[in-house]
Amino acid sequence: MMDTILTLAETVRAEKGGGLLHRFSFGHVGNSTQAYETEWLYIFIVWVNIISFIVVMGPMFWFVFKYHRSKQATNYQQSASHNTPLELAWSIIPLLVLVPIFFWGFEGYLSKLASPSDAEEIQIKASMWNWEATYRNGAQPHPRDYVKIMESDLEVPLIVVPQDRPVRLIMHSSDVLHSFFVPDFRTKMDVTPNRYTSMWFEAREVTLRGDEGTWYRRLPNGKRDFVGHKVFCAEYCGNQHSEMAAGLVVLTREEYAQKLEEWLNPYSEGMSPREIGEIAYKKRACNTCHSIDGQRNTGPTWKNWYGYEHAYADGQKRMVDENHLRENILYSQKTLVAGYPSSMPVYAGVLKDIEVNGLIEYIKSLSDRGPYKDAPQ
Amino acid sequence: MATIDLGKHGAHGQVPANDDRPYHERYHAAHHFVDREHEFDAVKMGVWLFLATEVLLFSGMFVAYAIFRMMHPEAFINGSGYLDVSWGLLNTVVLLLSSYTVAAAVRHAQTGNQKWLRINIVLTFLAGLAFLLIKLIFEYYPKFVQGKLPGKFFSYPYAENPYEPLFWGVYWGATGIHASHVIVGMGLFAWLYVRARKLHFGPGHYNAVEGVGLYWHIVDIVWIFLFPLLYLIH
Amino acid sequence: MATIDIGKAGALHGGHEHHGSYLEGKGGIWSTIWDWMTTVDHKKIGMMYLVAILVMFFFGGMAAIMVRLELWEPTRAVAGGFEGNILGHMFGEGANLGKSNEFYNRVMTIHGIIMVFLVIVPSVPASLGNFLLPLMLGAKDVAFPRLNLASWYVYLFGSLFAILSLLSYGVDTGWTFYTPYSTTTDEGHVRVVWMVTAAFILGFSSIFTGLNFVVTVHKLRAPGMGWFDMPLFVWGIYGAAIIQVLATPVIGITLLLLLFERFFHIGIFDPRLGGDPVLFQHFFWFYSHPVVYVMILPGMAIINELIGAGSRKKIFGYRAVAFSTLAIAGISFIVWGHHLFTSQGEVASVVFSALTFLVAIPSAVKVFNWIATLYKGSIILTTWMLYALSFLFLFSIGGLTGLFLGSLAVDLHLHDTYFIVAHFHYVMMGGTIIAFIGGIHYWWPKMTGRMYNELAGQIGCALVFIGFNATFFPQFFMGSRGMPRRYASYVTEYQFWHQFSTIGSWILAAGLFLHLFNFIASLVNGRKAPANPWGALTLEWTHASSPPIEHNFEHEPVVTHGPYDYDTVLPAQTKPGDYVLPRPAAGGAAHH
Amino acid sequence: MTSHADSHAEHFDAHGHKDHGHVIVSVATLRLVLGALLFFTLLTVGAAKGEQWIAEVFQVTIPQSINVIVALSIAVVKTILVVTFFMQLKYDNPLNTMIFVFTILTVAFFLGFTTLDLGNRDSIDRTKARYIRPGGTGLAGTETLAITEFAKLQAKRNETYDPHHAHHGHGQGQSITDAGYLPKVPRVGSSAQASRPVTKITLPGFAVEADDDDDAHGEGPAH
Repeated sequence: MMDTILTLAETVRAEKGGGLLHRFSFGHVGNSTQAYETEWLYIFIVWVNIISFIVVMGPMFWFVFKYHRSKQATNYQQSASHNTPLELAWSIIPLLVLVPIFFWGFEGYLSKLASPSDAEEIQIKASMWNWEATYRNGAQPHPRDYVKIMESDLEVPLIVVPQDRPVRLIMHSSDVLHSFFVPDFRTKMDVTPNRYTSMWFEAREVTLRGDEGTWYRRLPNGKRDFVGHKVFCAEYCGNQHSEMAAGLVVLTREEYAQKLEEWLNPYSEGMSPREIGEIAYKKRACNTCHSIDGQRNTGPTWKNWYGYEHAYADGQKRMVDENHLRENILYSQKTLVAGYPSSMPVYAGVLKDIEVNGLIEYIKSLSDRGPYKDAPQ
Repeated sequence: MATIDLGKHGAHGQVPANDDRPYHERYHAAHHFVDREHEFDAVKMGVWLFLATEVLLFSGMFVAYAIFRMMHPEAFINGSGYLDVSWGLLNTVVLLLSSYTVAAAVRHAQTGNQKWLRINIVLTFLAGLAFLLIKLIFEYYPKFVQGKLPGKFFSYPYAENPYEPLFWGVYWGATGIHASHVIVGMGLFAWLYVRARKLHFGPGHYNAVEGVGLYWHIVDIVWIFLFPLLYLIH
Repeated sequence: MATIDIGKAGALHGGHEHHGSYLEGKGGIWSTIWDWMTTVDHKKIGMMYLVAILVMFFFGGMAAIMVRLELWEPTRAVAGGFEGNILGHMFGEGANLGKSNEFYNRVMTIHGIIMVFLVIVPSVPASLGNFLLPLMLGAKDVAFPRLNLASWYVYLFGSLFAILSLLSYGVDTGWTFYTPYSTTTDEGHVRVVWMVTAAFILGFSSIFTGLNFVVTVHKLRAPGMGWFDMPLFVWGIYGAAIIQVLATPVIGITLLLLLFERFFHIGIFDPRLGGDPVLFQHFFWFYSHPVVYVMILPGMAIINELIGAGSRKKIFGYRAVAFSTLAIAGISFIVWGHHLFTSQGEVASVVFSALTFLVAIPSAVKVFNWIATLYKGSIILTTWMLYALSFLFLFSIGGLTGLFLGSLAVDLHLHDTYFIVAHFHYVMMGGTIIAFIGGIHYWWPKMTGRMYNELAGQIGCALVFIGFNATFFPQFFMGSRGMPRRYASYVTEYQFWHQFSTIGSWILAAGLFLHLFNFIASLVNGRKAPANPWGALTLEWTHASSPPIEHNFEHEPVVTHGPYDYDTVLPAQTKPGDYVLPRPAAGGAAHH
Repeated sequence: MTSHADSHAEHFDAHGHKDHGHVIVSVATLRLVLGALLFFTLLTVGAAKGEQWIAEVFQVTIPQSINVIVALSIAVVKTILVVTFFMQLKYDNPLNTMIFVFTILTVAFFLGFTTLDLGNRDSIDRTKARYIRPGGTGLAGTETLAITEFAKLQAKRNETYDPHHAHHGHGQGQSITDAGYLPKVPRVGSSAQASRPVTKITLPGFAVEADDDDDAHGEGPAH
């Protein structure tokens, strides 16, 4: 019995993925060194399930067919009401199957949690609804490299990691619970506000670029598909939970080092406030709640916000000017717009001054009553 | 079986109206029980199950206490320092005495001593009241004034530990839920008194006295644990 | 009670089989209503619960349909248009919700809360359990009838709060109320407070029912009925009742602390004040895991009766099934940590993972015993028997896929994905609700005194079975491919499976509606039911009329045979080759 | 759970007339119990004061656990007294005792497992500690990968520790390459609460042969 189980496990494990069942379950082989810990065990349990299911359902259908009352001489039957050896057998044999499954699960769990101490460390700060990565040189993903991984046009951060080198994420949340989930690496970990949690992975293959050197390729149905690894938030965190995504691509070490240098200073010398604002709009994840095209979202749209009168939750109407915008950005709870949830965090102490000024300029540029109304947008 | 009359609303028990014996001698049993003894046993088991739910309700507070004392031991030592052991001790003694009077009340109900049954019920009620008054006047009120309040409302200016609000959260939560149980208990004793006046209790008919008594003992036991855990940390 | 005349319909208790039925009106309409409102009769309370639960099931199901509809498109096109407009008109909070996910999040939460707290937890115990427990034990009522009525009113009162919350735009916390989101969302609104209060109140209803049943089983068994002479239905309800009594108070204190957190910010679950949100998860799942078994044990309990009566055979290994009920009830208290594999420390995770595998054994033992009961049986395929077989099929899938989730390494990948969603729907819906519907069919003649249309029932069962699998099986693949749960919008690659699933949900709904119409038709125009149409041997069939009289039995029953002694009782009353009980065709003689 | 144990006692007792639960406890017993309860109350206060006195006079630090254990033991004794005599479990149907015992057991599970998790958050269990080392990949390193693959990975990792290789990049990226991928040393504060939240998972110098978790603090990088 035990031998059979172990042989089956060995066979599944040696297959190295790519089988029909594997492709059906996962789509493709996971791109990290411990992903296979999950995959082979998953496939093994699938086999255990299929066999057990046949063992249980086969007799059921057979009995229903064989002992249907239309085939019986009487409408009652006498047969054994219990059989101790049989009952012991079907209590103990499942246990024999479960013990190795537990043990392998435990093993794989350790290898997913215990990161090498020389891993490349990336700080991840989760907030509603943004993943903010900080690299060791202080660089953060730059909005110009943001990607669209959902069908909507929402741009989400692109996290880059080096190839063939363990990467450890040190994660914390600034508000509620989140969970950093990379399906392609077959692992996830909750991100909590009161302690650092960590997860690690080691990507095996460099992400190949898609069409025309972008991170996208066209699907047969004409839709855009992101070629890198998708990062999801797996712990429900509110309104835009399903938009709290990020892209993750694996670069060669040289490219990686280069990218980090590039990202070091998001606002370069000589940028206009409006340009800074446009970058900050994405970098500070304003775009998850505020649209610029007039659509309603978690927060009000920024289109034609400046220079107009809006109704507020306290029943008053206010004209939006620079001072008002600044107050609303930094201390969002002071005045709330009618009809929207009060979920905007306080940005005082978070945003730099040039960013606040830039955002105000950017909002002004989106209004047809602003100074930019004639400029091409 | 013959003694059981299946009335329309039989569950209320059968009490013939034109009979001048005391209530507890006229009352037999609800229709789905065989006799009074059977009902007595079932009710007592029900009360014990209810006590189980009470214990588990309080267990939540004790788990919270254990976890946060483990996480922030200094905050708990600091916080406990502000509690006056003597008032806690006095309250413990008051509750223990009331436990005794309840046990005595059950005894007097069993022996049919109506006068002392009533006296013990009243004494227990007064003990509960004393507990609440001591708590309110000498513990809750000063702390309220000084701002030793839970969580966000904590405004005590001389706090030494950033997690002290959490201690007060546990303190107010645990003692507050306990105090609410004391209030409910006092209500029950008032109800018992009214029924005792109507001679509802007697030998073999003291379910209610015993049930309320058991509840009161559990409230007492909770305090037996709360007292050292909150007051005697150092 | 020398002979048990179970065969002849209507022969039981001479001519007054319907005389004094508990369903009989009391004079005028108003006095009848008053009588029902103040009744302490367990049968009437059970029926009122049944109606309320089915109404709630309808609302919860509607929410589910909307959830599936919303997921037809990867973006939120549907909600932004049609449903979003309805919502906008109802609440005026922005007529066009546009890109916002508010609608989806709220409907998803409503679906969860209604289905868990208002439907599945009370479903079997409070309705069928209430109706049947005293009948099966040979008692006149449950131990505390007034407490039973109180439980029903508490349930109504709790539902009222839930409805109030829904009417004020609902909550978006998810049914798990995880902090700190639940303590901060919708600040300044009372919706969350109302919803939490509703769940808190419903806990009392659950405790009252459980407490009542435990005492009833202990104290009110008929003379001659030992512990191992009880029908296994009673064992299942008893196991669930123990869990209800011991676990529900903990959700009480949890929700109370959550309310304190919202009102006073006492900080126990608030990380800003040194509290710990993971502690909330421990508190929550200490109740909510055992309560999973409050949901499934009564489902399993029903299956015992259906399989026994459907195959006319003793339940194989009665004692093993009974003890496995207790084992499940016991182990259910020490496995809650498997809901926290991604949030708790590794020490606890490993311990909980090991314990989780332990709970698989008694569940497996039950399934094996049921299959063995079919062996050499005399099987009829009535609607309820088809439901019992569906249960075995679906619950096996649900149980086996639990192995993935108990295994730590695999769970890190599957946690909070659609795999989980599929798994627990296979257990909760495929287990409890399927058993519940099967049970309603089985006891329908006893409860209402009417037969239902057998053919319609069987078609309904087939639709439900197909629809259910079509809805939830694709979700396993979505989950293993990484589709997280509670997503209002998703990446394009999952669209095919989502649409598959949505279509399945329509088939499922069609099946359920067919059942509803079938039941209504039965009430209006059904054939009168004999006392024992299925030829079963438990006391409610052999000793009570259909529907039972107000005090259940004319004479207190004396138990002379076991609940599944078909092989000894039936031969004593029949010559070889002679059918005392209707054959399948006649058994399904509900339609002409 | 309370089911089968009492099944023998009341197998046919469902409607029986066994006379339990009507024992009348004597006044003397009740007074004796009250006296004992008051005595234990004073004892627990005395013990707490005594501990403080000892600590001050002899200048010793008494661990928190002593305080908790003494206080709780006395509380448990008092509870047993109340439950046995005041609540009459001694004279009552054993079923009720069983309910109480199972309740306490449930509370114990609740408290025990929750503490097991939240009390062990900052410690690393030994099984895991063995794999936390430079170049460690947990169990995956030795078992799932083929030997050659493992060796290849191992070689690559060693590379990163070679200062010569660190400059092989494209010349720029000074700040990264200078760091040479050396593990950054996280500061772990001394006071448990000041440094919260802390994670000790990749403490450098968490040597393979480190036996005790707590010894691993504050040592320099392993290389």
